[in-house]
This record gives sequence, C-alpha cells and structure tokens, in this order.
Amino acid sequence: MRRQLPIIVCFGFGAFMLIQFFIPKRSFIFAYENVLDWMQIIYVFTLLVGVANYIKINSKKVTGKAKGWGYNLIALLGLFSMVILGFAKGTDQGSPFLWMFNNLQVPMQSTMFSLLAFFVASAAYRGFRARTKEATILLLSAGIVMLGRVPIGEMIHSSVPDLANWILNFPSMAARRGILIGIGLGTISTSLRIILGIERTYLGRE
Amino acid sequence: MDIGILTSALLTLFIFSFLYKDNPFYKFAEHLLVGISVGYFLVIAINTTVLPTLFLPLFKEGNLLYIIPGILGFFMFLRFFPKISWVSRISLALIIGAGAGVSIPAVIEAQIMAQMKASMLKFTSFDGIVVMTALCTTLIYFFFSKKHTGWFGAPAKVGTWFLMVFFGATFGYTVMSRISLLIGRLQFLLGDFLHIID
Amino acid sequence: MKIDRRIIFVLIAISVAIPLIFKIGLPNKVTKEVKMVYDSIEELEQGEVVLVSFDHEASSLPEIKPMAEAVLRHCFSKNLKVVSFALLAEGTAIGDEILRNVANEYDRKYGRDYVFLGFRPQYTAAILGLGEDLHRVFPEDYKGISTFELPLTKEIKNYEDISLVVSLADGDLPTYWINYAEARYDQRIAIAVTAVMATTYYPYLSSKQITGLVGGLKGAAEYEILIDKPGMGSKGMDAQSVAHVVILLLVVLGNVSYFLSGKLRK
Amino acid sequence: MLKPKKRIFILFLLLLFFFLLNSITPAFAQKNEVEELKQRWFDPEKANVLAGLVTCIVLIFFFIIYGKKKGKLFIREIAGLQAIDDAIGRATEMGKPILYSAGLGKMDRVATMASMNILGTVAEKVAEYNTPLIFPNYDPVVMAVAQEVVKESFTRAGHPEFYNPDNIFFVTQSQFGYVAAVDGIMVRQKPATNLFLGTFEAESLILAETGNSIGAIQIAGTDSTIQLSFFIVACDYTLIGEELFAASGYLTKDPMVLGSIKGQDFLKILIIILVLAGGILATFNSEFLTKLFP
Repeated sequence: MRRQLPIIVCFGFGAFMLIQFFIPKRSFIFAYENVLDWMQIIYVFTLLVGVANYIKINSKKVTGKAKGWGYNLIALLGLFSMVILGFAKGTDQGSPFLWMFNNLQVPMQSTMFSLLAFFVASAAYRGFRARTKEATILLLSAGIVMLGRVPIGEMIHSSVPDLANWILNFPSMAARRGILIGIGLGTISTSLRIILGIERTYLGRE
Repeated sequence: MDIGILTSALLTLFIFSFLYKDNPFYKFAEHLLVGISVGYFLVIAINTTVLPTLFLPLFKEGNLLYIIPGILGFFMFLRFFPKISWVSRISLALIIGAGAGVSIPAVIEAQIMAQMKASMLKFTSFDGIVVMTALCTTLIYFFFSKKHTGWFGAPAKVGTWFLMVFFGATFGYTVMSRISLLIGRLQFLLGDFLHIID
Repeated sequence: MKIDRRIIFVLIAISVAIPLIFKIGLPNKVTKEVKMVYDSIEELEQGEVVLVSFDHEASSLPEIKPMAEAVLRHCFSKNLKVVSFALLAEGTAIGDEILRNVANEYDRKYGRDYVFLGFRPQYTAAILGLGEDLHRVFPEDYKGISTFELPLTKEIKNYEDISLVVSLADGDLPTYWINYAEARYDQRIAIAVTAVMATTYYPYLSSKQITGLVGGLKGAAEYEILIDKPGMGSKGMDAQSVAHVVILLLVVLGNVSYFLSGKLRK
Repeated sequence: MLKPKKRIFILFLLLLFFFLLNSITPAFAQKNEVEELKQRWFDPEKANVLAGLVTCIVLIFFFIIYGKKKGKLFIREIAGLQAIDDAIGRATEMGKPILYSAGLGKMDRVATMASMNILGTVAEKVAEYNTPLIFPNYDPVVMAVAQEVVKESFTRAGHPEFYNPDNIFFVTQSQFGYVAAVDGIMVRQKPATNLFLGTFEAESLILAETGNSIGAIQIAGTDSTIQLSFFIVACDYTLIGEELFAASGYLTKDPMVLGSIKGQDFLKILIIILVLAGGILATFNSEFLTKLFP
C-alpha cells in the first residue's frame, strides 16, 4: 500500500496527461484543466511546507541559543513582520508591506546578485588560460562576444559586433541545440520511467 | 533624506562588505534578507493562490471537486510526522507523474522536433553547414554506446570544440549581465543616495 | 601570477563607477533581434491586447526594469491594451509598480487600458490554463476585483484574444511559454531576458518560435533608441563598455603571465 | 513496477471517472470549428507529435526490455565519473570531509533525480572509509529523499553506524541565503572535494569560486546550460547536460536505465539522419521533410 499507492497515482495521472495532449474532446479538456488546478494547489502546499520547515529550524536555534542564534532571530523577525504587515495592512500601493519589499528586499537581493560582477571578473582572470586547444576556443569565443556586445567593440572594428552576433546565432546556437536535444531525450526517457514506476527515487529508496 | 533610500543604501553597503570578507554586517543583512523574502513569499502565495484558487471555489462557489486538491495539499504537511509521512508521497506522486506526462509531448514538439526542423538548412550556405555540423557533432559527443576512439573520435572531438564556443559565448554574454547588475546598484548609490549623478 | 582577488574587485568597482560619473557617450547600434520585438509590437492595431508577464526575481531588477519600461512605453504609446501578471512571486510587486508608473505617464486607465492580475505559481499549469480560460486561472485581479467585471479582461477568453505575449524573464520561464503556449496554442511570443539568459534563446529565434529577443541592458538601450526615449539602458552603456575592456585586459594579463612563467620554467 | 493488466485497469478507471465528470458538466454551445473539434477523439494537427512520441516510446521500451533480458549493456566511461572516485580517495587520505550539493532543483527535476542516484553510489564509497559527507539542502523534500538514500547506502556498505542524519540538513529556500550558508561551510570545514550535481542557477559561480579559493577538487554536473559555462571555467570536471543523466545510469548499473540510455542513443542517430536528409532536401528546395515537422 505505502509503495503501491503513490506508484498507481503517478501512473494514472502521468498516463492521462500524456494521452490527453492528442485528444481535443471536451471532457478531456475539462479533466485536464482540473488536474492543472490540482497541481497548482498541491505545489503551493509543498512550498508552504518549506516555509514551515524554515520557521521550525530557526526557532529551534533561537530557543536552544545555538551559535549565532541572534541572526536566526533577525530572520524570524523579518519573516513575521512581513507576514503581520501583509495580512493586517494589505499589500497595496503605499502599504508598509510594499515599503519593506521595495526598500529592504529589492536592494539587498539585487546587491547580492551584483556581487557576481566581481566574481565573474576574478573567474575570468583565473580560468581563461590558453592551456589547451579547447581552452583557447573557449577564451576566444568569450572575448569576441564580450567585445561585440558593447558599443566599444564597434569602435575597434566595425565587424566585431557582426562576428559576435554570428557566433551567437550559428555555432553557439547549434551547439546549445545539441545540448538541448540531448537533455530533451533524457527528460523523455526519465519521464517514461517515472510514469511506469521504474524510476522512483523521488519516493526515497526504502 | 528619505528614510527608504537611507535604509536601502545602508543594506546595499552591508552586502558589498562581503567582498572584503565575511563579517557581522553582512551576516545581519543576509539573515534579514532570507527572513523577509520568505515572509513576502508567504503573503503573496496565500493572497494570490490559496485564497482565490482553492478557498474561493471551495467555500464561496461550493465546488466540491476542490476538496481533492485541498486534501492532497494538506497531505504534504504530514511530512512532519514520521509515522504517516509516507502519505505525502501520494501528493508528490501526483505532481511528479502529471508533470512527467505533460512534459513528454511538449518536449518532443518544442525541444526536439521544432529544433530539428529549424536545423534543416541548405548545404549551399556556409551558415547552414556550420549549424548542421555543430548540431550533429555535439549529438555525437553525447553518444554513450560507443567509445570516443577511432573514426568515431573525430566528430566527437569537433563536437567538444563547438561546445566550447557555446560555453565561451555564454560566459561572455553573462559577464555583460553581471556588470549590468552592478551598474544598477551603483546608479542607485551614486544617484539616489549620494546625488553625484542624475 | 597570483593577484589578490580584492584588487580585481576594486578595479571592477572603479571601472563601473567612473564612466557613470563622467559620461563618454559611446554610440550604440540596434540589433536585428531587438528590432524584431519592436516590429511585432509596432504592427499591432490600436486596441489589441498584449500580455506582459513578469517572470523574474527581485535580484535582476537592474536589467529587467529598463527593458520592461521600454516595452511598456511602446505599448501604451501605440494605444495597445496591456494585461499583466507574474509567474514568479517576486515579480508581483515589481510588475504592479512598473506597470502603474508607465501607465500613468501615458494617462492610461486601470481596468480599461491595463490590468494587473497578480501571481500564479506552478507556471506550467498557469500557462496551459490560459490557453483554455483566463478567468479560471485568474478569477480575480491583484486587487481582488473579479476579472469578469473589469472591462478589459471581460472580453478576453484565452490566447485567441491575445495578440502577443512578452515574457520578461531572468530564468528559463520563456522555455515554458514556448513549450506550452507557442507549441500548443500557436501563441506569438516575444521575450525580454537578462543578458545571461539571452544565448539560451537564440535557437528559438532562428526556429521562429519567438518573434524577437531583447537581451539585458544593451537590449534595453537599443529599444530606447527605437522608441526614441532614452532611459536607464542608455545611461549604463558606457560603464558596460569600460568594464568589459577591463575584464578582457585582465584575461590578457593572466595569459601573458601564464606563458611567461611557462617559458621561464623551460 | 506495476503489472500491465493492473495498469490498463487503472487507466480504464480513470477514463471512466472523467467521463462521469463530463456527464455532470453543463453542455457548451457548439458554434464554430473549435467546438466541433472538441467532439473528436484525435486532433489531426498533432499527428506528427504522435509519430515522434511513438518512435521515442518504441525505441526506449525496446531497449529497456532488451536491457532487462541481456542484463549488462555497454556504456562508455564518462570522464567526470572516474574523477569522483579519485576525489573521494583524496578526501579520505587527507582526512577531510566531502561536500555535496544538489543545487536549487526540486524533486520533480530530472537532474535532481539523477543527482540522488549518484549520491547513493558516492555515499556507499564514503561509508567504507568513514569520510564525512556534508550535504546542505535547498529543498525540504529533496533533503528527506537524500537522507533515505544515504542511510540505505551506508547500510548496504555494511556501516549503518557511520550514518549521521545531521550531516544532511535543510538550509533555506532562498537562493542567496543558501549560497551564503554553503560558502560558510566551505570556509570553515575546508572540504577536500566538492560535488555540485543538480540544477544550479546564478549561485554556481559563487560556489565554484569559493570552492576554488579553499583548494578543493570540484566536480560539477548540471542540466542548466548557462551554468555549465561557469562550471567549465571554475571546476576540475564537469558533466554536461545529458552526461549527468547518463552518469546516474552508469553508476546504478540498473539494466533498465542503461537500456533507456541506449534507446536515447538510437534516437540521436535518427535525429542526425533526419536533419541531414532534411538539409539535403532543402538544398534542392524540397520541403517534403520540413513540412512534416511542427
């Protein structure tokens, strides 16, 4: 039962969603719409479980006075102030919830992300060495695209942007297409194995 | 000065301080960020999804069909109770199964067949030859049933060259994206905060 | 030669900050893929509906905002109707605000000229659902008004009433738009993505599964040229150029020292 | 696996259920073509996708059954995989831990499943030497699965007593919060080996750069094409896209999985032949093949 039931559910819904793609019948569309709704709702719940887990772990650290528990307290304060403000005062324009989002979350998050500008520079300095033929190709292609995508590339030579665009549009695009098709085939065969219950890692091995 | 701008500027600087090394200011900002983002997500998810797509049809419109996803969703919370945590696998199985079922025809159509069609180019054009060579050799690189030696090794090798062109181009393009993000932050610090630029 | 990472960090900060303060004014050229997005909006008739989807997180705002503003300005100046929502939670508040601000610039009225429908997780289901019935996926807008009551959404059933979808994304969400909305419902899709994601979508451009592509700050700057309204994109282009050159010089320096040290060892 | 009879029965039940649903839903007005189509059992415009689907299913199934019968199928070595063995050995010699990360993927991602399969093999080897395996998680469901996988592997290796559930833990569902935590672990515990296998996003470079600064051997594998370019630059070995999926089959040695990899290979040959044929026809201005594709 414990093992069979999930596999049965997985097979039933997987097989149905697969065949309904080809069947335009009204009843099938209706059923399909319902399944889509269900997926959406269940998915939100899995995310809510993640949130519950997060609160649980942080409060455990705070109450247990684990090392650096002050930081966990800050995280919890941030979380609950957003939740309380959001539900008490709404999320409309001018609400404190939105103020917190715009003045705390957005700047911090985009700054976090902008740290990558620095890391990308140090990785380029360290990693781009023409050690082998492959590494040289990598280096050249990166250099041309970097130059070709900014106005200064054109000032060096008028064909630099065109060359960069050509690389993006043809060889690079086709290689990515190769990777994509490979991943696509892998996805199809894994999905088939999932539907058939051969691949069931997601259930945990028992 | 606007309190909002001051707060954002301070937090921006806290996070930049990580570039020097890990420090309490950074840790403060990091935890605050995680907490706030989880809180934001919770509010938005409940307001815009749980309420209108589950509670509205179930309680206002009385559509009893929605009891099913409601119960399946609730099952996910049983993960916290080890004895009955297996029940949550049913819900998980539905998402994963249905997701797998939807993805198969979609991948075949958009990721494989449409891409194949777009690659069927004329052999008389240089670009066409490049595209077809690159596609075929990378696919050969991903061939697992045969060792990449002998006659089979050469196209696989060419495939790796094209892969390197792709990786290089992507890296180059990404550098651009990351610098843009930094420009955005510095525009804020120098403009909105310090008023050095307009 | 090993340079302390922090020296590189300082170099990058300087190379971005200086051109922002002292403008150089390097010229910019419009590329084909950006022009294609512009054209696909330009060819729409007054009153047609464009769906703008905010499929990104707060972190990529510096790139998304200039692109979103440019595209929305184009839509509103052409008198097109805009239906908008977010498929990632963090795009919600951002999308709402950007949309409202640009709409106000053009005196557009909420509910009649534009609507914001809020956020839907599980994008696969949401994108597919829109092919059948918009009112089912979004019974209410972001403010909680029924979509049957808003004059704009009242008229829209599914993709058949939507002329173009523009996905503003920093991840692989456009792939879902292509796999589901384009492939299954023949919906026309244009995308505006962060530069890092742009290479991902070139295959779809040549296979004509998307009608065009705006890539990052540079793309935004180009779009601003096309609609003749300089904005945040154009302002950042000098800094972008200088930073790229500095990184390339670092790479050259790295290689020179690598080969020199190799020779010395011999 | 379910028995075929049972499977058909379930499918039948499901269809019945939806038909019943259909009978209680209000009838729609039938006006135009779309409505007419909604009476039909097959959408003729999707015939080409059906043909593609049937080809995929037939080939993959054939090789799954073939694999099951034959027991052992040949799969070439994958460079990054050999490196995993060496990297585990190195960590053991140095007496340092191994850091494992499955990235940001949820359990329904193919890459995450592949990662869990590889984790099983890694854990088995690690158990023999009692090298600590640290695995910070982004997703609570993935964490639960990973704990079960590792526990089972330790038992199989004959050392269930070495298994420590506290080493496989949930961090946060925030991308950069997760990165910051993993970075912290790297800087403090200095693992000798980092394994990044799964779905990664922008954080890939931060992880790989920090790992590099502590001198760890790094092996990465992902299906996110963009992040591959960073891993290639910053890591010692990288499993590219499908290689990651194949690696999990290679390690588990499950004949059915290996069989499906063979099936994929044959599909690739078919794709190459079709693309080239299409190219030749296009050269002579024939649209015979391209017309058949969506």
